[in-house]
Amino acid sequence: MHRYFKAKITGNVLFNKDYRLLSVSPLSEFAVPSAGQFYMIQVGNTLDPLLKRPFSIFRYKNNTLKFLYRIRGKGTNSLSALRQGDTIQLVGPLGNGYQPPEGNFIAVAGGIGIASIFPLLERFKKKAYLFYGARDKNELLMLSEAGKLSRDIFISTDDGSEGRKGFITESLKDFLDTQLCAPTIVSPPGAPRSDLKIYACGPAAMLKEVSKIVTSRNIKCYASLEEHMACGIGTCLGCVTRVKGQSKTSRLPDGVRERKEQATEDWIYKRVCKEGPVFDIEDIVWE
Amino acid sequence: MHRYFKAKITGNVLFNKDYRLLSVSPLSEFAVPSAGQFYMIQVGNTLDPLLKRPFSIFRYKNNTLKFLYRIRGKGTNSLSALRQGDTIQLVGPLGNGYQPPEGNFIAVAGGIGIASIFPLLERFKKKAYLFYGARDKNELLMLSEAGKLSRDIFISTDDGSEGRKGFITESLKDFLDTQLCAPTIVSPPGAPRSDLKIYACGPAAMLKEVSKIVTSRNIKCYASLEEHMACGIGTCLGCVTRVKGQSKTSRLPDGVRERKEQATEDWIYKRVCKEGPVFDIEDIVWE
Amino acid sequence: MGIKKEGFKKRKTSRGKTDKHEPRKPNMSVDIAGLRLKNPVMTASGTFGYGEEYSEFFDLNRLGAIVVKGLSIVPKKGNKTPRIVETSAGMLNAIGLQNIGVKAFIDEKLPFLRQFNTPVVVNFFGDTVKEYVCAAEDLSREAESAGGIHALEMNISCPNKQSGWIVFGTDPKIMKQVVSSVRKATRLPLIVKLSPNVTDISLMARVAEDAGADAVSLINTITGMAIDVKSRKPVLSNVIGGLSGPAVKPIALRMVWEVCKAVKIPVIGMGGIMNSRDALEFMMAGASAVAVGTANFVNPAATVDIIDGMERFMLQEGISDIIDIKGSLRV
Amino acid sequence: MGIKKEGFKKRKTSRGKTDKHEPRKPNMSVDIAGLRLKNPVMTASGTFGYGEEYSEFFDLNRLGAIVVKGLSIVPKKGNKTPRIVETSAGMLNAIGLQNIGVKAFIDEKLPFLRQFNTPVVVNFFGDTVKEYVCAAEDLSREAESAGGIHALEMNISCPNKQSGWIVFGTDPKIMKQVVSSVRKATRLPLIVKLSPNVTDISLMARVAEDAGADAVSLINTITGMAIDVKSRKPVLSNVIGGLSGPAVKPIALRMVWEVCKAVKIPVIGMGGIMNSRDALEFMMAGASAVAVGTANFVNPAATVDIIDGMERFMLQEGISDIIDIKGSLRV
Ligand SMILES: Cc1cc2nc3c(=O)[nH]c(=O)nc-3n(C[C@H](O)[C@H](O)[C@H](O)COP(=O)(O)OP(=O)(O)OC[C@H]3O[C@@H](n4cnc5c(N)ncnc54)[C@H](O)[C@@H]3O)c2cc1C
Ligand SMILES: Cc1cc2nc3c(=O)[nH]c(=O)nc-3n(C[C@H](O)[C@H](O)[C@H](O)COP(=O)(O)OP(=O)(O)OC[C@H]3O[C@@H](n4cnc5c(N)ncnc54)[C@H](O)[C@@H]3O)c2cc1C
Ligand SMILES: Cc1cc2nc3c(=O)[nH]c(=O)nc-3n(C[C@H](O)[C@H](O)[C@H](O)COP(=O)(O)O)c2cc1C
Ligand SMILES: Cc1cc2nc3c(=O)[nH]c(=O)nc-3n(C[C@H](O)[C@H](O)[C@H](O)COP(=O)(O)O)c2cc1C
Ligand code: FES
Ligand code: FES
Repeated sequence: MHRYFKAKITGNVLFNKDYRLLSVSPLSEFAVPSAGQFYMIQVGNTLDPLLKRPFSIFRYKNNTLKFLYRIRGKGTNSLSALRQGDTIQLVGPLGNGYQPPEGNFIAVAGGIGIASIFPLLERFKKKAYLFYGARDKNELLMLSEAGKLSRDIFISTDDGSEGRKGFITESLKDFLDTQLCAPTIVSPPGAPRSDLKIYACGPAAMLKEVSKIVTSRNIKCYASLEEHMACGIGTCLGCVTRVKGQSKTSRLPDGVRERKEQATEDWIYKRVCKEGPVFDIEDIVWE
Repeated sequence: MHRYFKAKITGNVLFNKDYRLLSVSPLSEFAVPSAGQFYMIQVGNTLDPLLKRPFSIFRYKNNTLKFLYRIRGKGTNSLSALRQGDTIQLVGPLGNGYQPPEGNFIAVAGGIGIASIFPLLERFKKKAYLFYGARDKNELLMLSEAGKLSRDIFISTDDGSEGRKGFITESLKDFLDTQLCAPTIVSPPGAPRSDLKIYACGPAAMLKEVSKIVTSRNIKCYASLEEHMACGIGTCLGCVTRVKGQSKTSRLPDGVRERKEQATEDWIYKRVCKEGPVFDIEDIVWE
Repeated sequence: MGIKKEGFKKRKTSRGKTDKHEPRKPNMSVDIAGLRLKNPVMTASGTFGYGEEYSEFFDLNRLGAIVVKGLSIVPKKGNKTPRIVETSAGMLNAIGLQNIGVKAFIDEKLPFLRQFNTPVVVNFFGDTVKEYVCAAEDLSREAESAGGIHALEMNISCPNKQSGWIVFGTDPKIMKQVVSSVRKATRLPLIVKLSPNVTDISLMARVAEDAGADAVSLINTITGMAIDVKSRKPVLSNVIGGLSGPAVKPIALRMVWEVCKAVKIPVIGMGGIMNSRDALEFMMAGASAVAVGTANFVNPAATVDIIDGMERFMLQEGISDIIDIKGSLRV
Repeated sequence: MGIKKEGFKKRKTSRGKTDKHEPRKPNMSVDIAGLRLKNPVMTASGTFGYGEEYSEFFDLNRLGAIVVKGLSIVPKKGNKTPRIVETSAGMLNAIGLQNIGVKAFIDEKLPFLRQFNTPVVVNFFGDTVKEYVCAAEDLSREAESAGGIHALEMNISCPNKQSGWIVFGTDPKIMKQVVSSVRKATRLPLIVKLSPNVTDISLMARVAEDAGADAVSLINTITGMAIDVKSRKPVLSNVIGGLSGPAVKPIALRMVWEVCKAVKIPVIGMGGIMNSRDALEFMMAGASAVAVGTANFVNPAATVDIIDGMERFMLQEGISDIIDIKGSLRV
């Protein structure tokens, strides 16, 4: 395994407004990523910014790794100043990634979540019903390519500047409740509804809504989560999320008692970087 | 006065081994520098490195300011990574600069000290006897141009790879003691020796040696000093150097006494960035 | 607290006058220790000299207050060089409190500062309680007779000659003694500048409050050190120095937040403020005003950039009075 | 001190054997609290998990010692997220001491660590003195019966439930009590990890020494805070967190230097070590070993890069034994 390597930047171009496409070519052996995995990427050359930042693999082709990123704060600003020819360090691929879909599937991408979803579309061509939402049409990236790679594509923007006005989860709900009834579109007649898997990546608010939608309809869904990360490899415990489960109780010496809250809770923390970033949405305990 | 301005980098090219030439073009009005003055220059885009770094004006032409610098540590490394088209902030010109020579003069440059001396050569063409020393021939920069601009040039390197082997102060001493006697070279016959001014910039060890040489021979000499600087404009008091002088004594209230050491000392601190960087060498109190 | 109420009243009056149809300039004035500042941005002592140098870069009238380099009754030469060294996102300084002395300040520097309608806060210190008191007396006398000095700031992060060079500001008893003594020596608003090199900063703030301080300011620099590996020598001639700059900001902000919960007197926050966002963080944590130090070295116009940035923020967020930012942290 | 002498002796023997004509590998081994380490580079607790994750990036046999994430007798879930936020050249963390508990560590993690010939130092803590003692007892019992635990490191930067949540390591009396109690409960080498949030770190180090510590390590994180100006909320769910990384290095180095002058037991230095130069600074200041924390997040191979860099430095400078670097600062 070669999950820590240097790479030469072969491109770092303005994609669209605040978005950039970073292409790097590893300078040594490296492991091949799968959809939904991510890399911790060095974003500057000094100690400020200090930590690497996590980015989903967007494309992997001809020994080039590509990342689609949105300029948000210090780290992504610094990254955007790096240029072709610069050398940076990467750690990855990290995390579990998406379990490969069997047959057709539904993909839900909110905003920059498309970066994580895209490799699914590319690997499983014409299998996805893609639901893609963003704040406005400028934030809908890779639209024509995504359309070509999908079986069908549904677009929405918060301001209605492209596609349906509103949240993409509305489009998803409608689709599930109306079109899904037409068996030809999704699966052979008679297939159980739960065979239809959903893959979702986007803001927490969107994922929570997706969670509601799929739970009431008993559909399997995998969601990719985000958390602040320091290490990306499971050691800092910075990136945890609540999932269903029971803490093991250990026999305690006399006079030492378990914290009360803890003993009665039915959730445990898992690391988004290690046990995730993709979780079965029904396991997630939203805060 | 416009001593704080943004400028576009028009060049930042490898000059020779560890040396680079930075060219910037100010984006707003700015004051014209004179030889021996310096600028505080932004060397990075984040908070590490934090402070600006001082660099002598090397050339000023066609609204372009040029700086010759040696890559030493964090700051200069970071500066060397900036590129054409980047915008940086500068404060300057700062400090007193060299008092303009009248007639012929002697210039002594050690290593990167040439950056500070060079504008004197360029402004007062063919007036200087230039003594230029460096560790080896790779560190002798701008040699042919400096030669053309000087009346005569004397070279030395520590390792003898170019010019005389040894310290440049040896060449200076020989020149003063032998050639200076031939009146045609330096000044009209009969002129007092003390009319011949020396301008020196280089490492502290070199300046101390120059100081000895000129004191015993009663020659006027201006030396440009270096100190760690935070502000460059006289407010942090980080860059002080000892010069001859007496502290004012203030009448003190009963029960409060002056520190003993302080009361008896015959030197005071001056700020290299404000009262310097150029000092009359006889005023400097070497530690 | 009376002062603050007065502040509210004045604001109401001025508000009444504003045209409601234009995006009005937010009210940025604050009251501290009996002083009204046109905005909450002050300079940090030792990073702004006596004001002269910066007057070339911007109009000193724009500042909330000018805090000058620390003065002592006996002029001080300070330490040998190197006195400063950069560290990661910070700097260490060991200037050694070099200063021209109270008398020379009054004679040579104060006339310049009197030209501006910006309050002048004089930072001072001493090796002994006696020296503190003398400095406070001389400065107060000048303030009463000729004006131009609007408040005093006591730097207590220096060692006490009479108690084995323990730093005044790290021992509650020694600190109480020196603050009470100075309190008796001056009627000027008295700001006590706390040292961060303590276990319990809230305790020290309360000691200052009880001893009669009108306000506290914090943080002073944190003691630190750097070594040159090649020569195996400390980089600073003084071996240790004081850390300032963005590196210390998280620590400073935490301390300011703690102190704001512990005392009733106004708090002036500082430590690593580089931009208006940083300044707002300190105000939200509860500071009534902020001081800008190391940033002045990086950008000579840092203070005015910060004032402008805070005003822009208030306009964007629709905040008409800075008092609505102070202590507005939601925890 | 007996330990140190032994170290010298061993070295002499090994020195005799070396071929004088080849540039010999410098001796990097050090003795700490009765442990011989092959080099002075340890991992800092909480930044290296229980070792598993990093074993994929380099051979754990290369390390001087592995210090594991802090354990308590009662497993802890820790704080809500966000638990970390980057600051200028540093980071704040408020993990909340999440850990699987002493028992699960022994059952599930220790077998993995036993595979390596690198000493394992177990960091632990408790809410009460009782919890500290129980953890130390259980760990010592395991060490005696099955091996694999070579030393204990007490984290005393956590609050004491039984004294109004005062942090153990900020009060000399409380600290003395907990260290003495643990000392009685274990025969393993005992390292006390000092909190930097104190006025006088030398005093705290002496208290630890007197209470029976075999070594002290420092610094733990410095309490800090960050605010999100837009939402006006603390960035960390826990409001305050611990600052680590290069930002704190000057403070850490100063404290290590002070402590090295104050105690006779070995000192393990840490705080912001990013590269071999940083590590050498701590050694020159007097540390017998160093620990690398935040740097592991930035570069998973940071520890081995630092070991290699220190060795290169020794070769370049012609230093044959690391003992010649320790405390070699020229002041
Ligand atoms: C597994 C994973 C995969 C990701 N993939 C991508 C991707 O492909 N493209 C992309 O543009 N972004 C991606 N992100 C988000 C990206 O890592 C953050 O936008 C980036 O770290 C922000 O860094 P910054 O220094 O610019 O912003 P900061 O100044 O650190 O923060 C700016 C804002 O972003 C928030 N933020 C910081 N870190 C994160 C984070 N990890 N997740 C969510 N919000 C954060 C902050 O709270 C703040 O509000 C991913 C995050 C994770 C955890
Ligand atoms: C008035 C003035 C004019 C200067 N002009 C030039 C010039 O034209 N070209 C040029 O290359 N350099 C010049 N210098 C020196 C230059 O400022 C330093 O080399 C630079 O600041 C080092 O920064 P750094 O971060 O790369 O090195 P650091 O990592 O800060 O230090 C590397 C080494 O340089 C030493 N150092 C740091 N700052 C200074 C300093 N100000 N003076 C001397 N040594 C220092 C350090 O102690 C250390 O040994 C000038 C300095 C002054 C004061
Ligand atoms: C070079 C320098 C000199 C200082 N001198 C003084 C001083 O004389 N008196 C004082 O109370 N504080 C002094 N300080 C501390 C600052 O006023 C301020 O408290 C500290 O630097 C933290 O703020 P900053 O991070 O914005 O610089 C000095 C700081 C620096 C950097
Ligand atoms: C995410 C994180 C978790 C930590 N957990 C612990 C811990 O459990 N026990 C402990 O004693 N120290 C803990 N520390 C402190 C480190 O061991 C170390 O003392 C500190 O981070 C300073 O070193 P550094 O600057 O190299 O990181 C933790 C630090 C970080 C950053
Ligand atoms: S980011 Fe460190 S454990 Fe996940
Ligand atoms: S560099 Fe600040 S006074 Fe000279």
